[in-house]
Amino acid sequence: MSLPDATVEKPASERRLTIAKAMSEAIGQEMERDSTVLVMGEDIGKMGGVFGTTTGLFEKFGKDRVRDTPISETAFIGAAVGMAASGMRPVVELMFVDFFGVCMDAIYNLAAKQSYFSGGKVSCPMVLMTSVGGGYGDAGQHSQCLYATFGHLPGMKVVIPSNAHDAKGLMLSAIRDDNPVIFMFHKALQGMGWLGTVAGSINDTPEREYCVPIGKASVVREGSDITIVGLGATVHQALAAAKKLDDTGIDAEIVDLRTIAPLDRKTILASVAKTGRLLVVDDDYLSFGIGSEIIATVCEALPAPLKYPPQRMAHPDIPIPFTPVMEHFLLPDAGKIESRVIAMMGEKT
Amino acid sequence: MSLPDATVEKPASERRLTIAKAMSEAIGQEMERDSTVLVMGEDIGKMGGVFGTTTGLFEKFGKDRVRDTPISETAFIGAAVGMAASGMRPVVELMFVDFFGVCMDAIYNLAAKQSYFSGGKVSCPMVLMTSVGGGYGDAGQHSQCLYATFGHLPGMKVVIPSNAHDAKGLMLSAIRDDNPVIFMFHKALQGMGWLGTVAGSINDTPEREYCVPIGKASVVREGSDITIVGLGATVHQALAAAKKLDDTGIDAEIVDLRTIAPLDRKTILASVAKTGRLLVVDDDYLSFGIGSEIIATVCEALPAPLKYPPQRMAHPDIPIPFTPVMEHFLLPDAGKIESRVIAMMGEKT
Amino acid sequence: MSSNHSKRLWMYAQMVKSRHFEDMIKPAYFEGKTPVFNMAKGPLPGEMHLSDGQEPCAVGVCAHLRADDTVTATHRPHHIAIAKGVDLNAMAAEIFGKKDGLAGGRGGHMHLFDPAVNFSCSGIIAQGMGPAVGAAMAAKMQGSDAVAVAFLGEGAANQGAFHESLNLASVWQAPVVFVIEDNSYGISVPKTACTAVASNVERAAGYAMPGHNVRNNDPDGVYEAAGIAIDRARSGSGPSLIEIETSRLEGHFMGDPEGYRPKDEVKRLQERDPIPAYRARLVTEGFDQMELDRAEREARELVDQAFSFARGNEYPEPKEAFDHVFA
Amino acid sequence: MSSNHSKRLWMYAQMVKSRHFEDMIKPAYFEGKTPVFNMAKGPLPGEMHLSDGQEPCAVGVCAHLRADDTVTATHRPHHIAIAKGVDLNAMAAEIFGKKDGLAGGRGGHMHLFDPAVNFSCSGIIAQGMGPAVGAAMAAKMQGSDAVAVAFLGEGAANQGAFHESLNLASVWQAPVVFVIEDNSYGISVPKTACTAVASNVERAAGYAMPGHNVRNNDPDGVYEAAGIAIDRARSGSGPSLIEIETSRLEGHFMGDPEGYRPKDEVKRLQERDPIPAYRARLVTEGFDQMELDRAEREARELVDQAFSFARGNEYPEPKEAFDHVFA
Ligand SMILES: Cc1ncc(C[n+]2csc(CCOP(=O)(O)OP(=O)(O)O)c2C)c(N)n1
Ligand SMILES: Cc1ncc(C[n+]2csc(CCOP(=O)(O)OP(=O)(O)O)c2C)c(N)n1
Ligand SMILES: [Mg+2]
Ligand SMILES: [Mg+2]
Repeated sequence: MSLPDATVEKPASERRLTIAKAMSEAIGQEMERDSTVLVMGEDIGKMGGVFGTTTGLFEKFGKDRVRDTPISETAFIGAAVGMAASGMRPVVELMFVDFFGVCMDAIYNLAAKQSYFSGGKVSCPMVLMTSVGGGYGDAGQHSQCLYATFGHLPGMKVVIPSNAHDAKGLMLSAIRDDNPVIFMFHKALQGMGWLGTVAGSINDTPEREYCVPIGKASVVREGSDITIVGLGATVHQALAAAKKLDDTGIDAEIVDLRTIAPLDRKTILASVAKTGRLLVVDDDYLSFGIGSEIIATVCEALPAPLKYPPQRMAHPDIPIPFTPVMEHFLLPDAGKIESRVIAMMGEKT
Repeated sequence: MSLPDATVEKPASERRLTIAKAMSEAIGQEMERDSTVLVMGEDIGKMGGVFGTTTGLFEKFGKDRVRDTPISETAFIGAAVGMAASGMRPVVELMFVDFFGVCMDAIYNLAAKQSYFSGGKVSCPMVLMTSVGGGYGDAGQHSQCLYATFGHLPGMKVVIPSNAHDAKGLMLSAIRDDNPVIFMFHKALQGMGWLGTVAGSINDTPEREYCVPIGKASVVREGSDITIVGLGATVHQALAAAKKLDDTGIDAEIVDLRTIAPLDRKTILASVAKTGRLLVVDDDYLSFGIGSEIIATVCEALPAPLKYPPQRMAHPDIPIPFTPVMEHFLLPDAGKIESRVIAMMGEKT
Repeated sequence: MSSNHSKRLWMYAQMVKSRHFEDMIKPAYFEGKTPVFNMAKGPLPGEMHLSDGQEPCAVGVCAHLRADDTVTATHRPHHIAIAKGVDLNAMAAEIFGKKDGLAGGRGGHMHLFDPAVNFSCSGIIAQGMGPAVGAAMAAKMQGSDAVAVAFLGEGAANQGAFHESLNLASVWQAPVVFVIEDNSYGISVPKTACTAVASNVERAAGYAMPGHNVRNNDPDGVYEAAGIAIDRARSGSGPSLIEIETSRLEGHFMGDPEGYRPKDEVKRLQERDPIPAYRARLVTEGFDQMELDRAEREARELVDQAFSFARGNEYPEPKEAFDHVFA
Repeated sequence: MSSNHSKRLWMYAQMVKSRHFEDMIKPAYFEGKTPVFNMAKGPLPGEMHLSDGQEPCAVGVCAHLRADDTVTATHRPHHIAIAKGVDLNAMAAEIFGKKDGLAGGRGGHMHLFDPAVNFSCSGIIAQGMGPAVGAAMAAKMQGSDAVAVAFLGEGAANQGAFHESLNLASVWQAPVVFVIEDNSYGISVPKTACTAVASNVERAAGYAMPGHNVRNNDPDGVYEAAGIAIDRARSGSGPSLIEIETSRLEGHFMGDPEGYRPKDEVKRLQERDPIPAYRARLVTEGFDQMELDRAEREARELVDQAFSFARGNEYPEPKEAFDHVFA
């Protein structure tokens, strides 16, 4: 459980994978290493997962360890909890996070509390992987992120990779973790051809086993003028914005959260203490969201006032509309981040 | 729909009710006034609701309009959505909010999005009333608040009364509202003898119909030194703390949120602008919670820095333990608020 | 049945209309998505679930329904919406995300609401069933003899909502009919791999309601079973379950490579395409070819008009996204 | 059955033990809660669901189980926990919220976990069913012949998890048995008012599994049906459903005024209290009174010791609340 964090080493060679491939590779490697690991979910067998998370595993490990399920999320996620209590390490897929409403009890009242209710005597080593995010016209029941919904409820860890390298390392960490880990992968980054893919999410991903630690954010760009905190898709938007801002002499630091529970408050605080400005960008609903928590964390803790009031950009508190003219109007993007940052460099408070 | 807000008038006479009685009176009055109103839920018929929310209604309106349901929350809350789309105004009870995990889809993906998905052509006038809160030793699956869980998801209004007067007025507003309203009543305030009841929640509640507007917070105590924002049970803890603080010369202003969606940011901002200090107290989980949202709201918007960093007090991010020595250690109370406020009056930032 | 000339003609015309609607979607969906298929692009972004092959389910049931009867449909809703009489122009415009779409573009293909004919659908499996029970109860409480019908797939019959809704409907004697479109697949998973019983009608007894199985994707068979069930509901005798053996002629969604289907299966199913089969039967049973041609032509024209309307219609203003969150 | 002397003696003793456990809880529960009943007060705060009358369900099933077999129970778990062999001292201490409780006081009466005998329970209706299927599958995948049993109430049989879990268990041929304790009530709602069928075993066919109905709250009847079902599971032949007609001799929870029950119902049920009835049967069938007395005495002593232990045990340190959130 204590393999080196590959993010701190120089990669040996370029081996560019998509997040989908990185996930299925990580699961496959763990299944090979540990016979208690298995995968379950809808269409994860022959089909390899609607989002490619289990490609090739059925052929390799067979139907007992790669189990297609009925459309019965309450039962099969509940079953995963029972398996996890009985010596197995299930990896379960909830196809879209938007479906959490039919099965949340098994997640937050059973899986997340098993360790606590048993005084640490029964653990719940399971991974729930689920797709998040919109931007491709799938409308209001298939485009949500719901990061904060999961972050708010105790007893589970919640990870959100922004690239293949981290996806593989976080998946290994998640499978080896003795706790329920919610692994949220963003459809815009997944590398399924048919969904388009942000190029930056496809990156060098070593073949060997390595863990990216859960609970550690990553400063993906150093800068001195403002801290932009993002996660999943918005990391890439922030990076694109930072490039443009660089031309105008604004030097943005970008923090990729990677995990929202436990939240790496230390890395955020250190960055904001340095830059004096904070913009949080996410594509979940605004209120009671990622931005709220990070702004509160910073404002509670930092002794000196910021150079500009902390800001957040998120999907507004409305259902996600289908029509692309509305959907893209509402979602954050590089251009919006750029102009918001420029505004934040003006008049200090 | 535009009855006067009774909070602004002087009550005509003292008529002290519990929240339970206020709720059942409000529902009964609406049922009498409007034949499309009906109530459904587990044990809300002959039993009058486990928490007394429908006492007397079965006897008065009969089994067609006061419907006991099977333990099938997905079906009967879904049915309420269908009724609401078809000219009825159902009031539905989810016995404990902790059970949301078995039926959230019907709430957040159906009820909350019906207006939006239909471009405003189909509304969803329903009330979901549900009990929240702990402090009485009912352990981790029967003591949660989950305020932020509901506040985070768009398309529903969320109200949390702290006293009988507001409970009645908010229930009338909720039933008359053409949107789904989540009505969260706190067990510690409910006025069921067997649960104990904070005395302050039992207050003058006029017999006549009146609405307390949804989306308006109430300044329940004016003060100049610090703003304490609370909701439900913590309002009373804050009031008790304020009384003690008064003796030491600290004058606390207390805002009772009453509604968290839509959130009355204006009232909060006005109060904090005046006092220069902010403490948010709630009994939901801390992270991505009420405190986060309110602190972020204030820090984003207020030009001058506060006199002391904004603070929050909430249930920590752990499951709610059964044993009273732990449970009471974790929950906010008047004493803890008092000492936190005293600390916040010290060294300014 | 054979005496019911106008109903059968209507059913045939609606099947043709529905199929033509899907046939119009196909090229439009791929516009802007080539050469590399990217679901996010083109005039019809997002998932698209076509109903080719399942038209008998829609027409045989809706032939019995009035505008004040409620229908809740699924992620695969077009055929049902059309048979229920949803405004075709507004429906096409909605799918294109346009201003005069049913919801001004907010809902899209999985969220079609038309209160004029009490139609709605949802993308969450089996979650339209509770609302159908509610709509049925609303009618009952209002003293109307309107009924409600919930459509679902055979995959959805393994979702908890199925069980809860059937039980609730039975306990409350709700005037509702549950219609399973059994196309043998839930995305890639065959029914046999995920359902404990061979036929979902075996489950009806567990809710003390009648179950009807309709074989061979037969519109007349659907019409007959639905007639019994809807009469039962309308007369206050309670709910029923209908299972229709139908076929999915396309992928689960457009772009689905269908690696999970036996190679020749689609071809075999296409040979039993219910629309030419029904036409052949009607002709055999004495329908005038010209009458059928005319009905076909009219159906197609309406669809063509709807697509012209949708394409010509403007996009809404982006900021209108903020409207209608609340009523 | 009558030949199986030691099993029957064991069953009788466990029933007595369970009942005595509840009898010890009763006065303790009301300590500090009088004169005005307030659930928050006293050494046993919160809801308390007693199992008086339902002991036959627990003992008849658990008589067939080994420590490595898994049981998931409900909000009404004591009788099952005791019959499954949960550590009695630690269980009592947990219910009192003490340091050496099963979970150091974190769980309480609705959350009893004892991995030594693979027992757990949950306060959410029917939500232990999925985990039981999972535990059964874990055993199967590990090549063990261990089985799992999920207990539930008859009210829980209308929850979606029931349907999904039975179907999943059947599709996967999981070595699991589902046991319905049919005490006719879900809190105040009679089974007849919320269940579409007279007997939940009528639902077993919908999952292609055998269903057994046990009448008259009969421990031997439970033993027999459970034997068939558990043998079937252990031998790899798949899941079963058992429904036991039992009786709830107390309120839903302690303090329940039970205004919804016919006045004389409890009295009638008490007259058929399964514990004296079973003793009488055993005596009639030749058991030695002294042997029974001794078994009773021993059972009671263990309970008394457990309560002494629990009362004498310290409370945990408040700050230990932060431990074990994560493994
Ligand atoms: C609760 C839930 N789980 C999973 C999905 C993803 N999903 C969409 S369609 C589908 C298959 C549905 O199969 P079936 O009910 O047979 O309908 P069909 O697609 O064959 O028309 C699945 C699993 C969903 N939308 N909702
Ligand atoms: C999902 C869910 N809904 C409602 C409840 C509240 N509740 C607790 S016990 C109970 C009745 C259960 O009845 P039954 O299953 O027959 O068990 P019994 O109490 O009779 O043992 C209810 C409704 C719950 N705990 N979980
Ligand atoms: Mg299907
Ligand atoms: Mg019961």
